[in-house]
Amino acid sequence: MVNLEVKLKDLVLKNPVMTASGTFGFGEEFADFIDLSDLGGFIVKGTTRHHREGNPYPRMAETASGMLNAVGLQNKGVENFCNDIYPRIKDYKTNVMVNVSGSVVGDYVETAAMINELDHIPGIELNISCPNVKEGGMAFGTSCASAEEVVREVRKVYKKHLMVKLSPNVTDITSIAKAVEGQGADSVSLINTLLGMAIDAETRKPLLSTVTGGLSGPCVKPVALRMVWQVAQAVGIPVVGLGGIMNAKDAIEFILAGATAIQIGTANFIDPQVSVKIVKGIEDYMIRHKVSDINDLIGAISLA
Amino acid sequence: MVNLEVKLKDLVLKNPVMTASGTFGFGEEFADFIDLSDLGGFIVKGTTRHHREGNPYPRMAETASGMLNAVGLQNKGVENFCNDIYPRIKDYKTNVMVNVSGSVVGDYVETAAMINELDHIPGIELNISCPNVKEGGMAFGTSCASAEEVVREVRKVYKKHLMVKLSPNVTDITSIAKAVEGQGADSVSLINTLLGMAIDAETRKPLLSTVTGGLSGPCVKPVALRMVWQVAQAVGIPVVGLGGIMNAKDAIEFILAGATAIQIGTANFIDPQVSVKIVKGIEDYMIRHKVSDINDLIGAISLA
Amino acid sequence: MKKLIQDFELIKYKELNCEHFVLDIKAKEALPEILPGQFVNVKVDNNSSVFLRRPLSIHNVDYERNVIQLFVKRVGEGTKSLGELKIGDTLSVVYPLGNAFSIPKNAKTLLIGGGCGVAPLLYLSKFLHQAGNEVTIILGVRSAHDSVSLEAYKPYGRVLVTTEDGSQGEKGYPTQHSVLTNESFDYSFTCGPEPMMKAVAAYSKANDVTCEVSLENMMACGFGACLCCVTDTKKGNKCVCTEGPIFNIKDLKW
Amino acid sequence: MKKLIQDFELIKYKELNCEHFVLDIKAKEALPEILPGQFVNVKVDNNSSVFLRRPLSIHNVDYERNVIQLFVKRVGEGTKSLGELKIGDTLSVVYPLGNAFSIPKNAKTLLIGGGCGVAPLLYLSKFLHQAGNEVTIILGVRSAHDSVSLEAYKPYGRVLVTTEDGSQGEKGYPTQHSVLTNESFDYSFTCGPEPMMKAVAAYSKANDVTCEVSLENMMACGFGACLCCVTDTKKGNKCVCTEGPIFNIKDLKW
Ligand SMILES: Cc1cc2nc3c(=O)[nH]c(=O)nc-3n(C[C@H](O)[C@H](O)[C@H](O)COP(=O)(O)OP(=O)(O)OC[C@H]3O[C@@H](n4cnc5c(N)ncnc54)[C@H](O)[C@@H]3O)c2cc1C
Ligand SMILES: Cc1cc2nc3c(=O)[nH]c(=O)nc-3n(C[C@H](O)[C@H](O)[C@H](O)COP(=O)(O)OP(=O)(O)OC[C@H]3O[C@@H](n4cnc5c(N)ncnc54)[C@H](O)[C@@H]3O)c2cc1C
Ligand SMILES: Cc1cc2nc3c(=O)[nH]c(=O)nc-3n(C[C@H](O)[C@H](O)[C@H](O)COP(=O)(O)O)c2cc1C
Ligand SMILES: Cc1cc2nc3c(=O)[nH]c(=O)nc-3n(C[C@H](O)[C@H](O)[C@H](O)COP(=O)(O)O)c2cc1C
Ligand code: FES
Ligand code: FES
Repeated sequence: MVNLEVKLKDLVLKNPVMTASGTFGFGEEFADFIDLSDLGGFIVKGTTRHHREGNPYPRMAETASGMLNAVGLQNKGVENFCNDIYPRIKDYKTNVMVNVSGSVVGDYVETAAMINELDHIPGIELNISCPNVKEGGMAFGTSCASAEEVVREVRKVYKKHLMVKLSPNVTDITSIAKAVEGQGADSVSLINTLLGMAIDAETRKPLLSTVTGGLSGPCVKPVALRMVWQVAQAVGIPVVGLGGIMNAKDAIEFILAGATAIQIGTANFIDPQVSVKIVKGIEDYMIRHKVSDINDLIGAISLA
Repeated sequence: MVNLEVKLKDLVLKNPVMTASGTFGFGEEFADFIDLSDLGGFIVKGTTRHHREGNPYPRMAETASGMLNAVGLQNKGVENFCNDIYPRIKDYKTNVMVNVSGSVVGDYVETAAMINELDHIPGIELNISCPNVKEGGMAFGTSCASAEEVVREVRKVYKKHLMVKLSPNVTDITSIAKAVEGQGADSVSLINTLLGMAIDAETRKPLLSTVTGGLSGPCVKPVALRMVWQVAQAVGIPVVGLGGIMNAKDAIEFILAGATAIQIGTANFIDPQVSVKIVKGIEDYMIRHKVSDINDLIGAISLA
Repeated sequence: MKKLIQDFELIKYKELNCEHFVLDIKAKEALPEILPGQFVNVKVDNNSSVFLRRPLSIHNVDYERNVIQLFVKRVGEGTKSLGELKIGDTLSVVYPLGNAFSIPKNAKTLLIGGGCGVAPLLYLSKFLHQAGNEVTIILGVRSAHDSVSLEAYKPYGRVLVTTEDGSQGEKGYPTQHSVLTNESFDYSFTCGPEPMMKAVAAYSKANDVTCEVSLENMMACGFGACLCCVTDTKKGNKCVCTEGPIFNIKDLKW
Repeated sequence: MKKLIQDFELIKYKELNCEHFVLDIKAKEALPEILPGQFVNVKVDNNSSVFLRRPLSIHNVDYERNVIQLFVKRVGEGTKSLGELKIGDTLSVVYPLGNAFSIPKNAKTLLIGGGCGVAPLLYLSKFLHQAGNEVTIILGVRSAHDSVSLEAYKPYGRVLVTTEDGSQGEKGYPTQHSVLTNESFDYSFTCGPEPMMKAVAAYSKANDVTCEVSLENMMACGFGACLCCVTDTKKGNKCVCTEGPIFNIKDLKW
């Protein structure tokens, strides 16, 4: 038997495979397809202080090996999460984390504080990188000063695992990673979506109601992998890698580049069972390559 | 008959279709496949002050809907270009431009000055965005101050059309575009490649000798289109759009987003005739949509 | 209803006209319960420019043979490539997705379909017929040449046709058919181009007919995970893939 | 030589063993002159994860029927999908690419191929034979089961086989064949796995045999436009697609 268990600081994952926020609903949507307890963890939809209707239709466009989305953090707000959703999902035998978003620092702080009270939520993922909201969102993740501020304030009220999700739409992602590490982040996850756009040549209209949106899927994988590799070398906290992972081979590449855990996003839409297939595929890879502990693969890229 | 002629300031292109540096050799490589005079123009390989061997093998990796390259500006230097290559290609009946690269400002200036003397070269494309060289290259294109410096110095010695090629690996590409416009650039072209990486999970080795390399092809199109749209709104000089254009539909999208001309890069490898097919396809589109002048399509995205 | 992901085998391909074709796909296992109005989300493996699955209504179900029928209109790369599959090819299918049409009892029901909007109406007419309803189906097409497979509907009700060029049935759009003025109905069900559905909705409102429509939308997942497919309703944004695709027009802002 | 981009039709598919297959592809027009060692660059349309063309050596040419033969080894998605093409399918081909093997006259020539490295050697042996050379061909495979199409070579020379398990011909690698010690040659030509080619090069150097090898490399364009495919030679970086794929070992750093 191979060991798949990894640790994000004190947070134990039975295996390195998590699913990405906004692509996995509240987990329940996948309960028909997989046993959620087979996952290392999953991250629920972006949750904000108050109810948000999200952006108008159309919110999605297909692109070469990927998609653009402009959902815009549609959610019923953190109170609804705590009262209605949490009771339904709290007993899944895996790490259920909440993706926390906001447009002002106070919102992040209040949301995080409320989630801090939920016993069965071992951590939050602070989303300072959403490209689909007018105010805040990505702006926090594109300058060190604002990234520092929001992490510092949230850290004051949030006592459990604080993962910070970074934006790829920056000149130097390592400086942002170091900035949030400096304010007490327990781990960083990357990448969120790349800012992109699509136009329908026939109608001359943008394909998204918001004109620009977030690009995800295998098309972004080379950029994601590069950033994970750069950040893993720059920070001391664990790195969670994502962006275009479609299969176990992709997942292994992120781990070799330095990711302690990985997240599956867009791939869930195409194959709702892909996350558990990837757990199995990583195990097969380890057996084939005679690696008994997954931790031996983390950052094990061979640069000789 | 529809009018396909566009102008980049004083530079007249018989149609908006150019081919991108590094993907079109010196044009000659395509002479078997197409009549080069059917193009609006083409941009020869990155040329530097001195001979460069480029990076070691392997230099290329395929990715989802794209490729990574790490050629690293292999070229015989500007003197060789002026003496050996220029005489062979100067009489093509199209705009032959030279992509000028360097690692220090002085190299850019000397190279530009030498090309300034070549009568049949109506312009240069200043490459401040190459991710594949250790010193200089992309670094110039990722901060306003260094972008300004190199453009200012080159502008002093280069009297013809000065196009500046921007890097997409930045937080805010509009600020760089405005900076180079301020120093006298006649046009900007974007995007150069996104910095990416690929690993072979089986061998654990990076697929490129340089570990990271430049991502191109349809996978980058949504990012390129977004940046072209942003820059076209931010600057007054013409914008030349590129990144993942594979067909006339893609080309039209860039024009609608605000590009006065477009460049075809990676697509040339898959179909060496694609550039002239795109000229024809744009014409067909205009006839079908009853647009008599291509200039009416520039920036004509409908945001209502 | 439990959703499944399964491989189906293409066992029959029928070209209807230059635009439409019907695929018969067969599962290895017994099919789960499938309701009229539900859809499948299929993976297109034979085209490199198609990334996401493609949603298609369930046109008919044959429980005995484990066969689902899909009625497809070629509109872009994905649907074109589905039409190029060979018999024996495998198709990955996520299903059954979405809610269903309501099935009244012993009522006068009107089904109006245009273009590939006829897709869910065949299976629906079967259910309506079984529940003892009087079923009238109006299928609108461009010309006689496009009106196809009418026979399939006949066991379940009266089939009327409108053609834009008058080459078969009445001339005009399906919503202009004389039966709408000459008779009265309790329920209407429609699927097809939005302008047509809106015309059916307007007619239904004016005549106090309960009306359900099948909406389309850009979908990434098809089962409620991505929130990409919302439509703006009187109760806020609703997911077309889970809270639809069938909507009662009283909930829409139409 | 003028390069072309043309559509070919797949007219024959022959499975050789679980790893290798041969494709016969036919052009509508007359073929241009093609030299031994040159290659084609084919587009793989039936697989969404393949973006670039795939380079393949020209295995044989039939000018009368406008047919080119390709000998392919399944290694990844692209070659796998080429093996799934159906008769009648279209293949876009850029060709003829690269330089060619030298053709000496009236000399003793030795051809050594391993795995899919045999691909260019059939067409080469034809040319060598026609130029009056004495031709010896050693094909190295894993076991008898993999040794295929030997008949094709026989009209042009003596065919020897080595198998790793000794199930046919001599046991061992092709570079261990006894003919290398028992006879002497003027020219050697080789294609296959790099370790094998290096062994042939070492043998050739030691015995003063002029040696040419066919190199592989990652290629984006195949015709000199991208500079992705360089190999490090004594004269600096050379493009394998235009200055190769055939190199005289005296120019390599081997
Ligand atoms: C619940 C549901 C049921 C459907 N049932 C059927 C059916 O039974 N038969 C059938 O032929 N079609 C049906 N459709 C529509 C079908 O899904 C689209 O035609 C198909 O996805 C287009 O894919 P493509 O690759 O061929 O075209 P693309 O190249 O993706 O698109 C071509 C054009 O169609 C538009 N388009 C693409 N997908 C959709 C969509 N989902 N909604 C609205 N516009 C779209 C695009 O914007 C573009 O303008 C249904 C859609 C939904 C949401
Ligand atoms: C000039 C030339 C002639 C060739 N002739 C033949 C031939 O006649 N028959 C034949 O079967 N093959 C030939 N090859 C090799 C063939 O091009 C590759 O096997 C093929 O491109 C692999 O594609 P794939 O999609 O199947 O594998 P991929 O999934 O792309 O790759 C599978 C593995 O093969 C490696 N690989 C892929 N392409 C190349 C390449 N071009 N060079 C070296 N390694 C590579 C990859 O790194 C990877 O490890 C030739 C290559 C060149 C450059
Ligand atoms: C439809 C959709 C919705 C998303 N919503 C969120 C979100 O609410 N919060 C967040 O941090 N990331 C969100 N993301 C980003 C993903 O979590 C992930 O970072 C990104 O898609 C890259 O990974 P992938 O290529 O594997 O999908 C969303 C992505 C998609 C496609
Ligand atoms: C193999 C290769 C070599 C390139 N060399 C150069 C170069 O020398 N100078 C330059 O400015 N851009 C170079 N580029 C970038 C392209 O010109 C272009 O900006 C980029 O590939 C995006 O366009 P595309 O997606 O259409 O290829 C190169 C790209 C490739 C793929
Ligand atoms: S398509 Fe994903 S929620 Fe409806
Ligand atoms: S493959 Fe492009 S130069 Fe050789």
